Amino acid sequence: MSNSKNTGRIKHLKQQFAFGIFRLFSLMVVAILFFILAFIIVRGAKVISWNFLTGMPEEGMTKGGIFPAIVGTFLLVIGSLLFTFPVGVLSAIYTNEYMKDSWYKRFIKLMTNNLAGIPSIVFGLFGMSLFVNTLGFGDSIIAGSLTLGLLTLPVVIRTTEEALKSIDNSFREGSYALGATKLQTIRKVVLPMAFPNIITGLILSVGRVSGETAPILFTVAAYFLPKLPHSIFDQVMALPYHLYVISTSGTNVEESRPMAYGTALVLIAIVLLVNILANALRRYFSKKVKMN
Amino acid sequence: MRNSIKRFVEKISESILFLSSTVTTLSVLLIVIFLFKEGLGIFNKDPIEEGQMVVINKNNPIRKVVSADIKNIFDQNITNWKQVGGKDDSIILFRMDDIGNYFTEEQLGDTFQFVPQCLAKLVDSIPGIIAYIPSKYFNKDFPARELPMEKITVGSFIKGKEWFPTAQPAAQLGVYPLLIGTLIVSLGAILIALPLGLATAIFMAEIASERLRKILKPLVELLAGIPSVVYGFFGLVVIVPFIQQVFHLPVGETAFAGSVVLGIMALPTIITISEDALRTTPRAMKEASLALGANKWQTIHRVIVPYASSGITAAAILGIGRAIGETMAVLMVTGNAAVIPHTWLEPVRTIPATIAAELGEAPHGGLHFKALFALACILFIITMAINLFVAYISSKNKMSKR
Amino acid sequence: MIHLEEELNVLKQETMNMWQLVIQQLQKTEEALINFDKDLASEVIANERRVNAMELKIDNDCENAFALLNPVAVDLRFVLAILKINNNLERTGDIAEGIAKFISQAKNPFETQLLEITRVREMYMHSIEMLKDILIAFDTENTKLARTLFRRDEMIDEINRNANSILVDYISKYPESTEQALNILSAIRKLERVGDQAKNIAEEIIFYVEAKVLKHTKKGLLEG
Amino acid sequence: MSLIIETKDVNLYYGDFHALKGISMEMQPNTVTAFIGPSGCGKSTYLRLFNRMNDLIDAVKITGTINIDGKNVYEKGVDIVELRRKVGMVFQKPNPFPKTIFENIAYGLRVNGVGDKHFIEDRVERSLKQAALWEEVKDKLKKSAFELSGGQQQRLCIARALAIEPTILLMDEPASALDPISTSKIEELIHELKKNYTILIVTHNMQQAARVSDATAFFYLGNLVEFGTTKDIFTHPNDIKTQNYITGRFG
Repeated sequence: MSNSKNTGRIKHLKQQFAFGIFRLFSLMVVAILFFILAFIIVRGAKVISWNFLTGMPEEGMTKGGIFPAIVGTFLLVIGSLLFTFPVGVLSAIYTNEYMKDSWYKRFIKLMTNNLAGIPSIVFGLFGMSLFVNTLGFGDSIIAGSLTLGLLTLPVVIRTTEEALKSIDNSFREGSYALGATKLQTIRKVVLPMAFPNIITGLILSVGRVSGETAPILFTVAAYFLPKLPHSIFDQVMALPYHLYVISTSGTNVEESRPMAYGTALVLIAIVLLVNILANALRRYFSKKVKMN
Repeated sequence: MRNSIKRFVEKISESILFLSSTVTTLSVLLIVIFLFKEGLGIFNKDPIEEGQMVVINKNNPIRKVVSADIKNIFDQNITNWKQVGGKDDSIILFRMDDIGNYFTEEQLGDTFQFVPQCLAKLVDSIPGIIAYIPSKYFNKDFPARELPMEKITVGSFIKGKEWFPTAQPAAQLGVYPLLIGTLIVSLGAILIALPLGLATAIFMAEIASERLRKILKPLVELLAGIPSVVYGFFGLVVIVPFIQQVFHLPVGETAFAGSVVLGIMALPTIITISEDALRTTPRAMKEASLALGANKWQTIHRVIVPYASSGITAAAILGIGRAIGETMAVLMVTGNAAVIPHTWLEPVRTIPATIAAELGEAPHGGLHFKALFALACILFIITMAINLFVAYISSKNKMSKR
Repeated sequence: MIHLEEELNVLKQETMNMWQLVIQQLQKTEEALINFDKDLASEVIANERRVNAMELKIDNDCENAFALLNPVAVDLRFVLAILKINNNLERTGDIAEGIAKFISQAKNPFETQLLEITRVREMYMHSIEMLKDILIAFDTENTKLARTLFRRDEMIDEINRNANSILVDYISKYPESTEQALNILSAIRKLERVGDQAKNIAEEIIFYVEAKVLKHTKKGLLEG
Repeated sequence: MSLIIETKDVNLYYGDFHALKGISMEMQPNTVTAFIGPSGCGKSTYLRLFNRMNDLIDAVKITGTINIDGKNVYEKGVDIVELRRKVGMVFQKPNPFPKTIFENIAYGLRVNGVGDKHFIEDRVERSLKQAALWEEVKDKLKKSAFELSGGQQQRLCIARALAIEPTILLMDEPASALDPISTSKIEELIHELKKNYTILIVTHNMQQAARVSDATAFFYLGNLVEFGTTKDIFTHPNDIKTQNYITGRFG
């Protein structure tokens, strides 16, 4: 009797111990996140000003603003999404709605997964040889956008596929049974239902595109270019590359530190914003569904 | 009529959709073609810049010298032909810059029109000479012998202990230190991230209340969303100085710093995938364990974790994959020394960081440029293998759980 | 009206039709007995085939109701009751046929005095009234009315009990009318059984409406 | 208006699996025919032949003929979209679209090219009345269909199917996801609809088959074991397998 009581206590102690460790580690993860955020926000907040956001870099990037980089990143995001979003969504529709389960479908899926797994620097190399050199775009917004677009293509495809898959087949059958064609079914039933999740995926890929550095290193990013681009064949500055440059190889690394903090803060702000927006959207739509 | 229009529209849209679906496959294909076309260009070539060559005296019996020895010869680490299997004769180095030491300007001519003759004379007269000259001077009558150099092979590329692509005259293209650097940083990252990530995943999936989980989940997503360059920057301004101080190092930019930063970056991947895997454990299985008198912890480590083990493995492997491919953060914190590290606290250089750092300076189409593409090929193969492996694990897993 | 109700209504209507027919049969035997109308008696015998056909039809419909309608609770008791009532009615029909048979075989008209003293007509009246009342009770699900049946049955029993000694007297007075007397006695016996059938039907009605089983109990018969 | 339906020697294969084995039967206009049998016996598969819903599944091979009013629906050149307009279908789980009640019913009309607003309004009202739902929803046609109860949703789906005026109505276990009250409402509806439509219904509930159908077909392992009037099947089946199944002595 006392023996079993003892085992019970040991059992309980073991659990307490294990759970304690799990709690501690989880807390650490959260602490790391908060530390990074707090560190950059606190240091960066001192730098952020209207002038910083809208001004040109000055004095070897130790003073002034990061306006061209913000504009550049914005253009790259728009450019890449213009390519990725239609191609990705259409591709996901085709594989999910049209293709029967075959080796070819599995092959395409495998290719999409592989594309997702390729390191971003490889995309950079590829973008440089295809868009910059072979197609002759030079270092330009279009080359950078297409490279970034390729990088996010699997993300968009996957989230769209997930969104489409989450729609119960009975809705499609219901539509077909009423004499709707495939296209009508997709347009009027499937896509409207998948829309919230597709948009959420799109927003998250905005976050990804705006933070990527490696793919734009050799395709678009300019080291120092205190003017705004005139065409899609111009080079631009971009926030992540700018941060890299001024924190490692600027004319004066120490003096441009505050600028780096500011840039990092802007980058983080974009990510935060994107996440909040995506979560809010998700919650809004799921609530709407529940209400229904 | 209406129906035939309907059908026509239907067909057209299907073709458009089909074309879109081929874009990923096409991209992968193009990536492979472009990478490997350039990357494979370095193999079976002399490790020497095009238009240049290394010549020796006609009578020098030496047959073949590996490129590492060439570098050592020109660095004057090897000074006697004996050391590379030749006669006992000291080595006389000659670079084009040295030509002034042997000939006067008059001898060379106003427009250097006499250079070829001078060179011929020089090479012919010094038996122990080794000369690095533009190959345009080397013709039928040139009284010297080209030093046959070992061509770059896949083996020498992988096993080569030195990465010095700009070395003159023979580029040192050994990936080994980079490979080791990549692996050591990634392995370290996963050693840091796996326990933390797995613990967090278990905590989120099994221990935390639903409310707490709803707070943690977006936080983890946020961690995943932070750009790598920000992590790199954070590593540079916080972790690197910290490591330098704690371990009393001359520089803080070390493999360890890279591991820490990459570990943090790999956390969201590991947490999300393992948590998903843990959550797939059927409720009935958990309840069965609890009903038999197991407590929560016993249920977790005897039922849930084993059930999710393949998912957790996939998480770990994908985490490694991410770490191996990560560029910017590593580039910023590891110090980028292309030497084989002996401890964690030394600077290293990884493959992606090498590409990022050197591509800007490598002349287009040159040996160095191509070598960087070859690095990208290696990276591509590694990540492809990891992806296929993970796909294999999860497909096997799906089968067995059906 | 739901489908099940429709089907059960049909069943009820069929049963009531049969019921009417059985009452008519009985009435016709009375008339034939009094007026010594052999044609009418043969008509009753011929009509018995119709009664039997109706019984089979109702039986079959009940089977279908069980198989296809899945009746439960009151509906189930209803179909069960119909099944038994159907049986009781068929027996009543048989009784009418039996009476008609000996009328058609009789050689002479029945003596008025004999009919008078044995109170056969009174018995007819009671049993037919019982069948009619119980039909109303069935149609309107009136269990109160159904319960009044039991008192009437006692009156029939009383006539039946007295009939023996009356007929013994009669036979000793008029030995030549022995056959007639015995025929009357068997008619009385048969009519007494009509009372029993009616009583059984009343029990079934109470069972289906109130879900109370009255069979084999003396208690509660007169309740309500 | 209704048509005779007949199938002759229909075989269906899912890859190597022989799911329907030489099914031949005939269904009369304005009747309800029920398909019963244990799970996986092929009854749903058979039902889905009539509006070619099986076409949506990969690796299906079909032989034999399925005639609706003398025309084989599996012939080349048959307009599947047109066929599906003529052969309505109601599914196991109520599957209204995430649209308003009105739009759910208008959907079938719109995809079939009807644009006339008044026509659509009339048809919506008529279908809802036919499906015995009008009284319950007439004040909330602009509300989401998801606000309805399960039983109401299923009747909405029936109304949706009726709106495009099919002649045949396929019902695949239409009440299996519903509570008993809703189930009996659906069953009553079937009795009503029989007057205007030919109905084929798959059900795993034998009592339901008994209650609603005029003819019953018993399927087992892809075979049509017995087909006859519901009365006969449920009172004196000819095949011992049928008897064992309907009496619950199966296996």
